[in-house]
Amino acid sequence: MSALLPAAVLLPVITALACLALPRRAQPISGFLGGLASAAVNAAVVVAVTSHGVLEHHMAGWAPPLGIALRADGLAAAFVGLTGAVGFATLVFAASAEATTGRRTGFWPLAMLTWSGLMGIFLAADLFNAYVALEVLGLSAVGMVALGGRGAPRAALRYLIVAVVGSMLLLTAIGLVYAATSTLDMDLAGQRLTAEDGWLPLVLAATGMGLKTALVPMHAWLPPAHAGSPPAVSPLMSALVVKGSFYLILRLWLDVFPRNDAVALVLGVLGAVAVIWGGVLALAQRRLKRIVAYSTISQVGYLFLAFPLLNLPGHQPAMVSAVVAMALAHGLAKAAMFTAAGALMLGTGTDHVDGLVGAARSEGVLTAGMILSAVSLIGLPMSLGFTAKWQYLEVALQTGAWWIVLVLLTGTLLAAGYLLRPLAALIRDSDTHEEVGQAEIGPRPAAQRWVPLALGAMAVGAGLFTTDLTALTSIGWG
Amino acid sequence: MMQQLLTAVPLILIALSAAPALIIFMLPERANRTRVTINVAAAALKVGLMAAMVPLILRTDVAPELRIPFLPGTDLVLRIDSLSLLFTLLSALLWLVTTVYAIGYLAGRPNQRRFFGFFALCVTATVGIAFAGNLVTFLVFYEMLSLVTYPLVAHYGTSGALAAARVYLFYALGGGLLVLAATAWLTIVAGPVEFSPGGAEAVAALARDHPGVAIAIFGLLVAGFGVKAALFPFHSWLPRAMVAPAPVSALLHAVAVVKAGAFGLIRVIDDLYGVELAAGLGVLTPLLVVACFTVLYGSVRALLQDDIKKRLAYSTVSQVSYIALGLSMLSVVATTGGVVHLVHQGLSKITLFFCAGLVAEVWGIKKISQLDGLGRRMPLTAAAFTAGALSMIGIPPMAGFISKWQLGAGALDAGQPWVIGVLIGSALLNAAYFLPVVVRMWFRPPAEIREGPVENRTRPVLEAPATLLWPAVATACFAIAVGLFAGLPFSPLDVAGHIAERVYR
Amino acid sequence: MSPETTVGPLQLSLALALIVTAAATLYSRHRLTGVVLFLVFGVFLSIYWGVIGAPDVALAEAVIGTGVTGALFGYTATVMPRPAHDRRGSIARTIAGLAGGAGIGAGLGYFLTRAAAAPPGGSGEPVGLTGQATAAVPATGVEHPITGVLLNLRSYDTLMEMVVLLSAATVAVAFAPRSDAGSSTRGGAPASEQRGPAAPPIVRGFVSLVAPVVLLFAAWLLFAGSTQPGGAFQAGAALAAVMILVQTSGVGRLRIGPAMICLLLLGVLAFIAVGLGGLVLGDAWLLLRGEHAGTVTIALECILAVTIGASLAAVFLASAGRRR
Amino acid sequence: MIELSVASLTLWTGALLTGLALVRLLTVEDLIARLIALNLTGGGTLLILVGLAARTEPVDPVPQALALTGIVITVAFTGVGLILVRAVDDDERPSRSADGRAHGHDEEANA
Repeated sequence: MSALLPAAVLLPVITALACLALPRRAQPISGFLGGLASAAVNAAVVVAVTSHGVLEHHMAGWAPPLGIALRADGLAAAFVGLTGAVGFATLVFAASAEATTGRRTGFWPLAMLTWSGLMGIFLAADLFNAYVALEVLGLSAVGMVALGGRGAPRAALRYLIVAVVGSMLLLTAIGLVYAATSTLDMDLAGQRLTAEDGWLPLVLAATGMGLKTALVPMHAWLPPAHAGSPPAVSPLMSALVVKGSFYLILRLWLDVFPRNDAVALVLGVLGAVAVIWGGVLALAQRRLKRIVAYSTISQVGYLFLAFPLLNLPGHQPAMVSAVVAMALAHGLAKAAMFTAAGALMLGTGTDHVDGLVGAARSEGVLTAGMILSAVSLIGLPMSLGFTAKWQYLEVALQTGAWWIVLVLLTGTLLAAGYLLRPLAALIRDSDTHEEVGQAEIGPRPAAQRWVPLALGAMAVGAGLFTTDLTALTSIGWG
Repeated sequence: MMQQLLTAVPLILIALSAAPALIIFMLPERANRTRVTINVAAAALKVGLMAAMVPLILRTDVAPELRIPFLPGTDLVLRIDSLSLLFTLLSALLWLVTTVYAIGYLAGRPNQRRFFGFFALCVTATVGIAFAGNLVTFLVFYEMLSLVTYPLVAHYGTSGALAAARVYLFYALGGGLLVLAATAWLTIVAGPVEFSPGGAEAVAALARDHPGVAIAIFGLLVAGFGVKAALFPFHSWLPRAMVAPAPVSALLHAVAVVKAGAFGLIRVIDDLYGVELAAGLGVLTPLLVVACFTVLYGSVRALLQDDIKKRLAYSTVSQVSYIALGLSMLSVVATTGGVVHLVHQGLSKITLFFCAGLVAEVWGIKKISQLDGLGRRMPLTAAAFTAGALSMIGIPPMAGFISKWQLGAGALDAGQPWVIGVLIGSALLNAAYFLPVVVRMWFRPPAEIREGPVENRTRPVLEAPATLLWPAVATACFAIAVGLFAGLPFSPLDVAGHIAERVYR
Repeated sequence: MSPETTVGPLQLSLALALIVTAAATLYSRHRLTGVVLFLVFGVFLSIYWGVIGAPDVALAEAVIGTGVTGALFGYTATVMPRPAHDRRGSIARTIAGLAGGAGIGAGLGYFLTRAAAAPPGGSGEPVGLTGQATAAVPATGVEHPITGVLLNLRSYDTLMEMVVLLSAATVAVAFAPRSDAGSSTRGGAPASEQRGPAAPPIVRGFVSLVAPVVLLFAAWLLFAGSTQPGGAFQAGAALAAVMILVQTSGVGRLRIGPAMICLLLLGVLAFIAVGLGGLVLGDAWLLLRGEHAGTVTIALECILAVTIGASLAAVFLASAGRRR
Repeated sequence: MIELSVASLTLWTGALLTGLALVRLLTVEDLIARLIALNLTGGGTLLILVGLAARTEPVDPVPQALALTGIVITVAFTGVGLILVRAVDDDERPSRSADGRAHGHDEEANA
């Protein structure tokens, strides 16, 4: 059963190899089939974890600390499930038209390599192996961003530099942990690492991963990269790639590094600033994809806002399920919003908000997808975003962290603010005496209309399965 | 077997209003005929089913309940008790009537699919609010109502409509956030709390241990629901939202949205805290003061408006506060008055909005000054408007009189005679802004009105298209009937009395 | 590098040389001087690795870190000789930059040495996994511990590292000069123009003389890897060096065609096949024990070397190939 | 001679190198100079890694393997970086020579 884990990492690589060998016309078919198989393996991993508990596979038969182990507990299974769902949906969207994958060939192999990198991170139980998987993710993500339009290579280069500096900080932290505990396995390192040895690697790793997850002071690189990349790449970037580095710092925080109140507070405060500042910046944007990109910065703020609450031992299990619910909700909803934005951009030729006026009339299904994803991003009831915010609120109120409650509420209003602008434009009828002309949208292929709706519906529907998600997340610990 | 059937009933009723919405969204824009049949059939079926439930619920006191696991620790609870029955019956009946009215009103206009789809979703939310068994479920449908009514308010798509809709959405979301914070706080300090007549013990225990927290939570809840109930500081979205089409103003701002806020207040005061406990905590008197102020303030602002719909909107602001007024007095009679006013105000106000829509649609009249001599041109509409206005003022035997009488008696019973002064004052103000309109309609020579946008309509043998006229007349008759036959069993007054007794068990 | 061996004059001077050349490279005026100084820095770094007792890393730094990277930088800098349009870089800015850099470096160094000084758990047991690793190496069918670790104990790391290279190669294929992109059929610069001006005869002669020698050296590096420093990565990089020499000197002409793409795929495919074999025969992915472990490892190294060479050459062609 | 073990000398050199290169990386405009600074940071980090982790007489093979992997990954990133530098240059070069609106173009490129 545990042999599933390496398969989950290597199957996307095999698909990437197949796509690389085929000419551009044939790549969508092989990519789609490979994506389907990988999604099936992901689902199998999730089912296996729910039924058998923690899975562990010793690569090459060597047990840690010498060899490398792959481990899947509840936390990892949740993210594996997210990657399966969002990854497969985005590949279906990408298969709908060649225009969605940028003007150069190379989307399909790079997308599958990104998928493999993500699996490598989520299932890693070895520190250095997580670093190498992070590099796989980083490099293929840079490659995908570079496939975009005119400004894309420059944005990709900036992203590359950020990715490398972040990874080097992580590498230094890994060196320190190895020096202190002479092991690279996360659990063993966690048992042996003492508090006075642990603070420096924690600071370095947190800074590195904060950089790669675009935490506020280090967020400038994200909007050009996510908004500039092709329509099929943006959802992968915002929904999944950003989660890879966040997952890593969360895993290190829970398993390896001892409790540290100062770093927890700093991350929490930066998260709070990110929620507000990201929201304000998103309000100022006029282009749909940039609004959604800045919304990622704001939503990532929510994820880091959880660290001060994660730091309290009593509330850790509840808070972890809250963070996982928030990450999954953002993943599903953001993928829905970006695919819808991409489809609208391909239809109307522009992603300026005024260019979308009255699009709701001809593209009802697409508008419904955007509305559902907005419901989850804002955190309105029934959606997974709401139940995640509810769990945040509960722990924050129990521990008397009033500033977190305030940030959560203001964040909701800000999200409503910046998401209302594009939605209002969609509903607006321009046949009145308005100066802006009616947007005539070229006919969209079925996949481009139904994928955003499916993802949005999942983001809202998943709210009903919050108790199951909490049960899944607590497998293996907590 | 009976038990399974009963637990399924709430779900069936919600599905009955949600299913048409999904079907309508699937249908293409031009499928008018099928859309009309689906709407009317679903509405009629629902009214029938609710009517059948009435004796079952009231007599055997069984409360069908459905639990769905939702959040760790708290579930989604759908339960039908007598209060939810009253509110659902009202909304089902008025949904049927308004659907007929909307079909006539929007005939030949664009975006009907979107309108009727969200219209049905809005009613689903209202039914959900009525059946909610705990605060979390209530909040879920409360926020859904805010979201679903946004496209209805912004239906015409003009920049003015969008601006009004944006203001409405932010007020509603703000209210929702207050309720969210309060619910989370309450769940933590008092555990998952369910509505139970006369107040929940956990809340009573909380009020004993740390009253400060209980008061703070009460304040947040009342503020959150006060936004939709248009209590004084949070009322300004209501007049601005009059830019919506007439059926939207009629159903939403006379029945669904405003009543959701009032219904929330009833649940919090009667079924969560319990009136005695709330009085003990001393939170009722400030609410009473705010309610009284809103009653007077609404009436005064209504007096100054020349636009028909704006005047009706401010009248709604003041009338809904009657319900809050009734709730915040420690007496069975007052609570009955508050609860029954929920129904009476709904019936009367929807008649007035229908007439306003009729007048605007047939003669293009938007201002009160243009209403001279309407009696001669549109006798039935004028008669319906007069019935609604009299009920608002509270002249016997109309419905309004019954509820105001109850409130007056309740004020005496609760030992707060000054409230009667407020009631009389507001009755006079109501008369001041409604009677001139009635007088203008019946006793003034018809003013010559340049042919408004009406000339493209063939001069109907009746004064207005049937689908618009009969709903208005029907609701007017309901308002009269409810007033006349208030004494009968199963009348709204009787049901309200039944509810009030169980609150003071 | 045992704690007792104190720093001799050689290590100290090398360390100083490293810092000085690094500063010079960073704050050089023109791209070319920057690249050349970078090469000098690479040489010093390779020697330093060798001196402190890490021969494998020294070899890798020399061939990959300095050789191939140097070639990439060198060629790109010459193709785009636009001078670094930094503001003429007043002395004050340079000093400030150096001071800032040294300050941060010193702070980092202070904390790191403090963290490293405290022996773990205070107990006497040796730091790190040296004991366990050397004990386990015989079972891997390879004598040299580094190769044992790379291709058996932590072979999964190496597999993922090959995926990183594959990713780089995919980007290279995506950005290959139009006419070369094997899989895309769009027209582009005619093939002949690709060759570019032929290098002077002296260079062509030298290259055609040196190429086979370097190939031989690469093969030796590969096979030496099982007993002494060497291995697939160093051999692959040497292979790439040969390809780059052949391409730039005009002796042969390489392009990212179906043949090269096939080479790119081979390495990772073989590695996964070995992994699957380990699962089928043994009970864990990448399991490689028993008497034939050594031969399988060597065979795998050969394929890996070819793929690494092809990947680095592809990256060179995509970044340095003449476009217009 | 100052009493300094080889490991801590490696550590100090690595730390100084990383510090210098990081500051330059964040300040320099030219893309190739940035990639060079990136490489130097990589070298510095690997020095730190080996300096920290390898303090036994026969140098601990595991950190050496990690350093080797680090070098290969750095070259992969540098290669992709240079490909992108070339792509950026192609994007901006034709427009500059075509009608000289490179300036306007630059704003749009990094807007």
